[in-house]
Amino acid sequence: MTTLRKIFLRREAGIAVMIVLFCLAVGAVKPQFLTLDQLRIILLLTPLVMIGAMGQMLVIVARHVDLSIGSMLGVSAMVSGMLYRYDATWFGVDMPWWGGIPISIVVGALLGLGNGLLITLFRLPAIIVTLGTLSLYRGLTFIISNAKQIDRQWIPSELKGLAQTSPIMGIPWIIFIAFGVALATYFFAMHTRVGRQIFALGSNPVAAPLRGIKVNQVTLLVFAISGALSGLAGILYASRWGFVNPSNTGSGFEFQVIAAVVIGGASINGGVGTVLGTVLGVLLLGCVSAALPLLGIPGTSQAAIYGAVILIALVIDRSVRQQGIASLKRARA
Amino acid sequence: MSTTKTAPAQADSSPVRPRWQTLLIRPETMTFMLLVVGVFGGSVLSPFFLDLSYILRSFTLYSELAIVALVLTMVIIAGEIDLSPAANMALSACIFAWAQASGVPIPLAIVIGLLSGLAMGALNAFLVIGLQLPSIIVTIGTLTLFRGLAQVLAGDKSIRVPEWFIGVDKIMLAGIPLPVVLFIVLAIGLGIVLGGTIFGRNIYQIGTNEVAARHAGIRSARIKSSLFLLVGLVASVAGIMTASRLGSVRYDIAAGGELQMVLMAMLGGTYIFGGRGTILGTFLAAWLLVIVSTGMIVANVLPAVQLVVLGGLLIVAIIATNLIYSRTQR
Amino acid sequence: MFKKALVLGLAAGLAFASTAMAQDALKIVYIGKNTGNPYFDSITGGFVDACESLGCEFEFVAPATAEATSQIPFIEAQIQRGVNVIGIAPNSPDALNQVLEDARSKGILVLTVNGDITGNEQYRDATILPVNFDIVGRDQVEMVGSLIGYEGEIAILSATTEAPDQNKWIVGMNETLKADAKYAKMSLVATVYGDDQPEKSTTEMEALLSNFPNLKGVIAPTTVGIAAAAQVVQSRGIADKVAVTGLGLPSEMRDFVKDGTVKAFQLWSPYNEGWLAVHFALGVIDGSIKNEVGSTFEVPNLGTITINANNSINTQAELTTFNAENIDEFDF
Amino acid sequence: MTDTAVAPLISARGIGKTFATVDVLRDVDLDLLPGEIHALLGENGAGKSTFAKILAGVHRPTRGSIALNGKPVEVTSPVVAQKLGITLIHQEPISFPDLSVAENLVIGAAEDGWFSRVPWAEMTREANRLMDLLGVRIDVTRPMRGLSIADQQMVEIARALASNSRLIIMDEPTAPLTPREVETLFAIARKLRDEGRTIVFISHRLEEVRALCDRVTIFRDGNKIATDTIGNLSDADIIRLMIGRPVKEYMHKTGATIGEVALEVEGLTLPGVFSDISFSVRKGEIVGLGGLVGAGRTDVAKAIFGVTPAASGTVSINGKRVSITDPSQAIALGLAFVPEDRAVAGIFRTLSVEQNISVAVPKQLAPGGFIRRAVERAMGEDAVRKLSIRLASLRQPIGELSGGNQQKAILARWLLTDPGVLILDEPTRGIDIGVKAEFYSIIGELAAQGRAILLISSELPELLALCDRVLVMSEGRLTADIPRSRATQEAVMRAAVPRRSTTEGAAA
Repeated sequence: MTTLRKIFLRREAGIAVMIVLFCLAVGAVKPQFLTLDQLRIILLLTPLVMIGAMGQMLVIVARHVDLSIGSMLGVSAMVSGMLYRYDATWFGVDMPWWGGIPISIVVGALLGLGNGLLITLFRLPAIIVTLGTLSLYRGLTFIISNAKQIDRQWIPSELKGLAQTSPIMGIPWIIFIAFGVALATYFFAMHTRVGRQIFALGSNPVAAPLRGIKVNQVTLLVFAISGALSGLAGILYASRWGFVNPSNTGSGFEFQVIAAVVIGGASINGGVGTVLGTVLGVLLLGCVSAALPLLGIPGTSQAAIYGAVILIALVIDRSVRQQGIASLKRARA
Repeated sequence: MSTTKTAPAQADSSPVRPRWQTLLIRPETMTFMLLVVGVFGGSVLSPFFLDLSYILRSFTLYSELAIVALVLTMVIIAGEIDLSPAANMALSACIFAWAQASGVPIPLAIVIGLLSGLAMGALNAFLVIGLQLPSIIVTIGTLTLFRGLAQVLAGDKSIRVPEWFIGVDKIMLAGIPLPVVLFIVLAIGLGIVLGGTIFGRNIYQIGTNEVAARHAGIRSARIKSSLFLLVGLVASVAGIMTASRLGSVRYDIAAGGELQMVLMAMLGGTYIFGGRGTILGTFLAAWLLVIVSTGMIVANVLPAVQLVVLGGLLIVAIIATNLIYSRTQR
Repeated sequence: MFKKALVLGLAAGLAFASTAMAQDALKIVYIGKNTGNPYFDSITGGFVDACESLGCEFEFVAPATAEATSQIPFIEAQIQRGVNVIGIAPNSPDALNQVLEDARSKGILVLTVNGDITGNEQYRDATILPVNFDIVGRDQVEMVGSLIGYEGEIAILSATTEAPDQNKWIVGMNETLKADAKYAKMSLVATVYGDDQPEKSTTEMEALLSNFPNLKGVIAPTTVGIAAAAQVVQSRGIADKVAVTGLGLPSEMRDFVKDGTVKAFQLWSPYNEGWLAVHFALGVIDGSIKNEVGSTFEVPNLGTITINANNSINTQAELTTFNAENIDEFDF
Repeated sequence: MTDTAVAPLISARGIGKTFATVDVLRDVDLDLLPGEIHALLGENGAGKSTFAKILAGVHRPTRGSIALNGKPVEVTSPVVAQKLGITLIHQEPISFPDLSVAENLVIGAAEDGWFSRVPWAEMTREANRLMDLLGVRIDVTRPMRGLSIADQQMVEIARALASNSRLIIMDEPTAPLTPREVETLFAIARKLRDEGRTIVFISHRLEEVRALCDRVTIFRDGNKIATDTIGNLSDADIIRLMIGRPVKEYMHKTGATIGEVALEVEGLTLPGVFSDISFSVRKGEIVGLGGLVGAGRTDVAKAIFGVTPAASGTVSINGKRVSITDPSQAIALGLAFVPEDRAVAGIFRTLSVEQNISVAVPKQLAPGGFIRRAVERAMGEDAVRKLSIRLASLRQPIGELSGGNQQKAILARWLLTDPGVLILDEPTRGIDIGVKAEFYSIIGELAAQGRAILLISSELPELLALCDRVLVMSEGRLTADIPRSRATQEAVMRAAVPRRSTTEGAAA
């Protein structure tokens, strides 16, 4: 009866096994890969991608895709960076160090809302709209910054501290934030009405309006969330790397994130995706990224690996679906 | 059960639009008008802009992308999309350059480059048609893969090509650079194929209604596969032309070219959901894009503004195209 | 703004029509690697000030991204605009050859500024580099040696594997380490490449620390690399164990120097590159400077400058060292 | 149950529906009482489903009004219907395959806010309770995907219960159910009735209707013919009322000589869809293929034509065994197929009429590889003249034509291929009466020209008037092969209705 369920369970278990095997294999060559210190390094590689992946997972579950996340990350980081740079005041008070966090989230949400509006108002395919805004928002980053980088000295040290100081066990705040976002996404996706409606919408877009799901509003929300999380990733980029550059900040982010999400088992046909799978997908990519330099493999192979991984995940996704259809046919026959 | 699935149809007496009106309300007309505005705007922005030889020279910089965009137009009309050809250009150029650098004679290296482009097209075709995966996400994957493989192959270095092989863009035919001539010739050729042959006609029919096309005996899988193969092949030609123009090859040539190619097709009025579009439209749109880009560059407009204009144009183009089609045809 | 552009354009057009009148209408353009690169702000400053004092028109343009070919349409456009001098920080040592040749055939003076097209020098008139790149490797080894007491394992965190300048310096470092007995107790254990990306540079730095637990010093001869390395050291709190140095921007390194993560690092004055480039270009055009190896000329604030082999010109003899005492004097 | 003193739950007055130019429902008045099970009966296309869909908000009525408990209501969408307490259970249920069964019961139904918690435990408990009530064992935490149609339907019924609907419309719910499941369903239906709910039950199975329902309403040709208590009507009465219209004297083909076997099918099987189908069609012969919707007729046609090839079995054309895996091969062998769903599988909506006509004959159209516009125009003009297609211009998008003229264009497309075997799947669906008659004479002429014709139709009079033989399919199997002389509506109906529920007394 529950073969499909088992397959999906296997999917997550499968990634976990892959992670373990990968780590053991690398550890056999380089024993230092299996240390707690290395775990810290891997974790520190993942927070931005993990936050972005949570938004992208919801978008993919809703049967869309958002290519503009890297540029939204750039704009929202830059807006906060400019406010830090020019000592903005909030209602007469100097902007506090944490001020960039809500600002970036709001900026990201607005940009995401822009995507959502174009998609729902004009019934355009998300991929083309976000390909356009990928370029458009990147241009905005240059314009608001006048093509100037926000240097380290302008980023408040408390903010940078999020990536360095730790509340517990030497694990920096930023990692807790990322896992917090994952946890929140889990609760949102699994335990709120609208969260479930996103899955319903992606699972059967034709049936969704018949069941009273407000398709446009849900779609807008999904893209706004994707934007808001990109915004959060943006301010954390400033925290992690200590600068915001109009050209580099966030560029190529979308490919890492999409790779992580599809490895994590989210189906491009909508309706399927789990937070746990996505987290594991992010961690697997993190392990690969951390292992490459340790093994002395040139970093130039990273993009090829991501590309291959996306395609393999697509093919696996399809064969899982084929099995599902086959079992459905058997049930009918 | 009953007639519920039958879509409402118009009364028989629905008036036919006058010919001039159908001609005027076409996306290509919009593109052409934008082109005129672009030329005018460019010459106002900078006195150095309005110079035919400069525009032709600038066009050579975009000609490789424009050539691929012509074939991409056919793919989009057939209801699919391919985002990977820019990465394909880079990989096949790298394979070509790497082959000749490791001692393979140039003609053979060219063949190797073309075959690799064909193989990349075949991979896309296999995934999209063989495995029935959505082309949009497949080609995001292959785009990353091809670009990544190019990076593995070439690393961060440039691979030089021999001196005599350099300069395809310097060869002039009647004062027009060879890449531009190729673009024009290919546009005419593909325009005839698309507009005048059964193959072209079938592409529209598949893009309009693939189920009906299959029922009418059109081998849609075969036609779509051949289009992906053609894109792959033409992308490798474009990649090798780029190598000749630059004199060297790097993994990042034509980076971001997929946006420009899609933009050319969309600006030319190709309908993103398939079934509509013309080679003429893409032809005009390629010129429009060159005019707009070089107009801005020669006027020293911030590159940022150029990014905004390109992204904005893409969105405006699809909105306008959708509106035009929904207005004039059902 | 539209109007202004129009007027400017017209003015430029008129000026173009009367090039014979020359000097006060000379147009200089500097093409950076990409926009948003803080390094070029400083170079541009030198260009702007020099043009103001000497009376020429200056503009800075750059593509949005630093791919090998992204500068080509910009060079084409400048040829079309009829500028007199193109200064460029090339994104590729060879992809620009064809278009630079076009520019020179139109009588435009082509200078590479802050980076050269190594191996293709015939496609530019001269190169303006901050220092003699032959000494960079030597100075950097001395710098890290002084920080670690001339004893222990060191590593290099560079930009990309093919970055020509960095590779030249790395060759210099290796030669210095081998040749000079002073450094006999220092061993270079690894050279890794962070591709000038913060993420990659960070993972490479972390891998260095994992692979070589006894590492004493790291040289990062690239601004992105040194900042990433410093950040890793800072967050691990191991500044007393691993010394990070290299080439960095004061604006990016200020915090690390002040909190002791980085004791000292080096660079040069990018500003002077722009300043020198304008003086040299105008001199060559009006004939007061002969663009020949061995000839010399005077530049205000910089003194006597010599044209070295390969038509290479340097703004300063030695690298500038930045440390806690002097870092606040520099604002770039 | 028919106590007139009871105020009706639903009062429909003057309900009419027009699709395009075709009236599919005319001026229907009907009261549904609380606490009754009300059967809607009629042939395919009689209007009963359309009426049900209007009640459920799937369609908006063109004319007429609906009152709920005496108050006029606008049922503008299925969501509104649900809120009003009306649930339609489709035969093939609409669901969210990736969500759990329990979620499918309630998704979209809750009124509270977007961000309110989903009460999983409570939801599961409630879902289990409903499943227990229905007597089905479905793990409510498993995803919908992979459930059998029968189970999915049970979930749908549970959903109606979950939303506490007062009117539950079941559109042929029993077709995919086993006898035990049917019994369970009936028990549930009776229970719901006794709770005071109203059940509308659409079915072809008279014995089921008799076993379950209190009143019946019979539809024919878009009109309500009669409403009465079931006890007042014999089976024979009901069948007479359903088909009561005198068979029109359609023009039958003249002078066709029936020749050799043109199409022969042996043991054609596609697991889960149809099995062991064998029949033949001779030159000049019109063979009807009747049966209920979903019996597998269209699937057999698609298998013969190579759209979805069968898993086993053979097809022979003119005595030669052939293997057809793609429609292009079928066309080359002289087959033609006018598909059932014109919009999906027939027309290229936005392309010109000309192009739609010439699409199947590329070699005639472009002998040298290039399309000859003049040839194409001639083809179009010829078709317009021969089939009297009404249009403004051959260059106009075919989507602008009426359904009948679109269908003529499709027929014209196939006539250009000069097919030896013509498969017509519901060729007159959604077409005006007048145009229908034209089609009938065309079909007769085609047979007279010596073509073999396989005519799939749900309209009994059409089959009876046109065909030399009528094959009948039921649940994926061929159940009858009735020669013209013995073909009656009753005979066809009896073979079409699934065997286990045919009643001996059904014949009139």
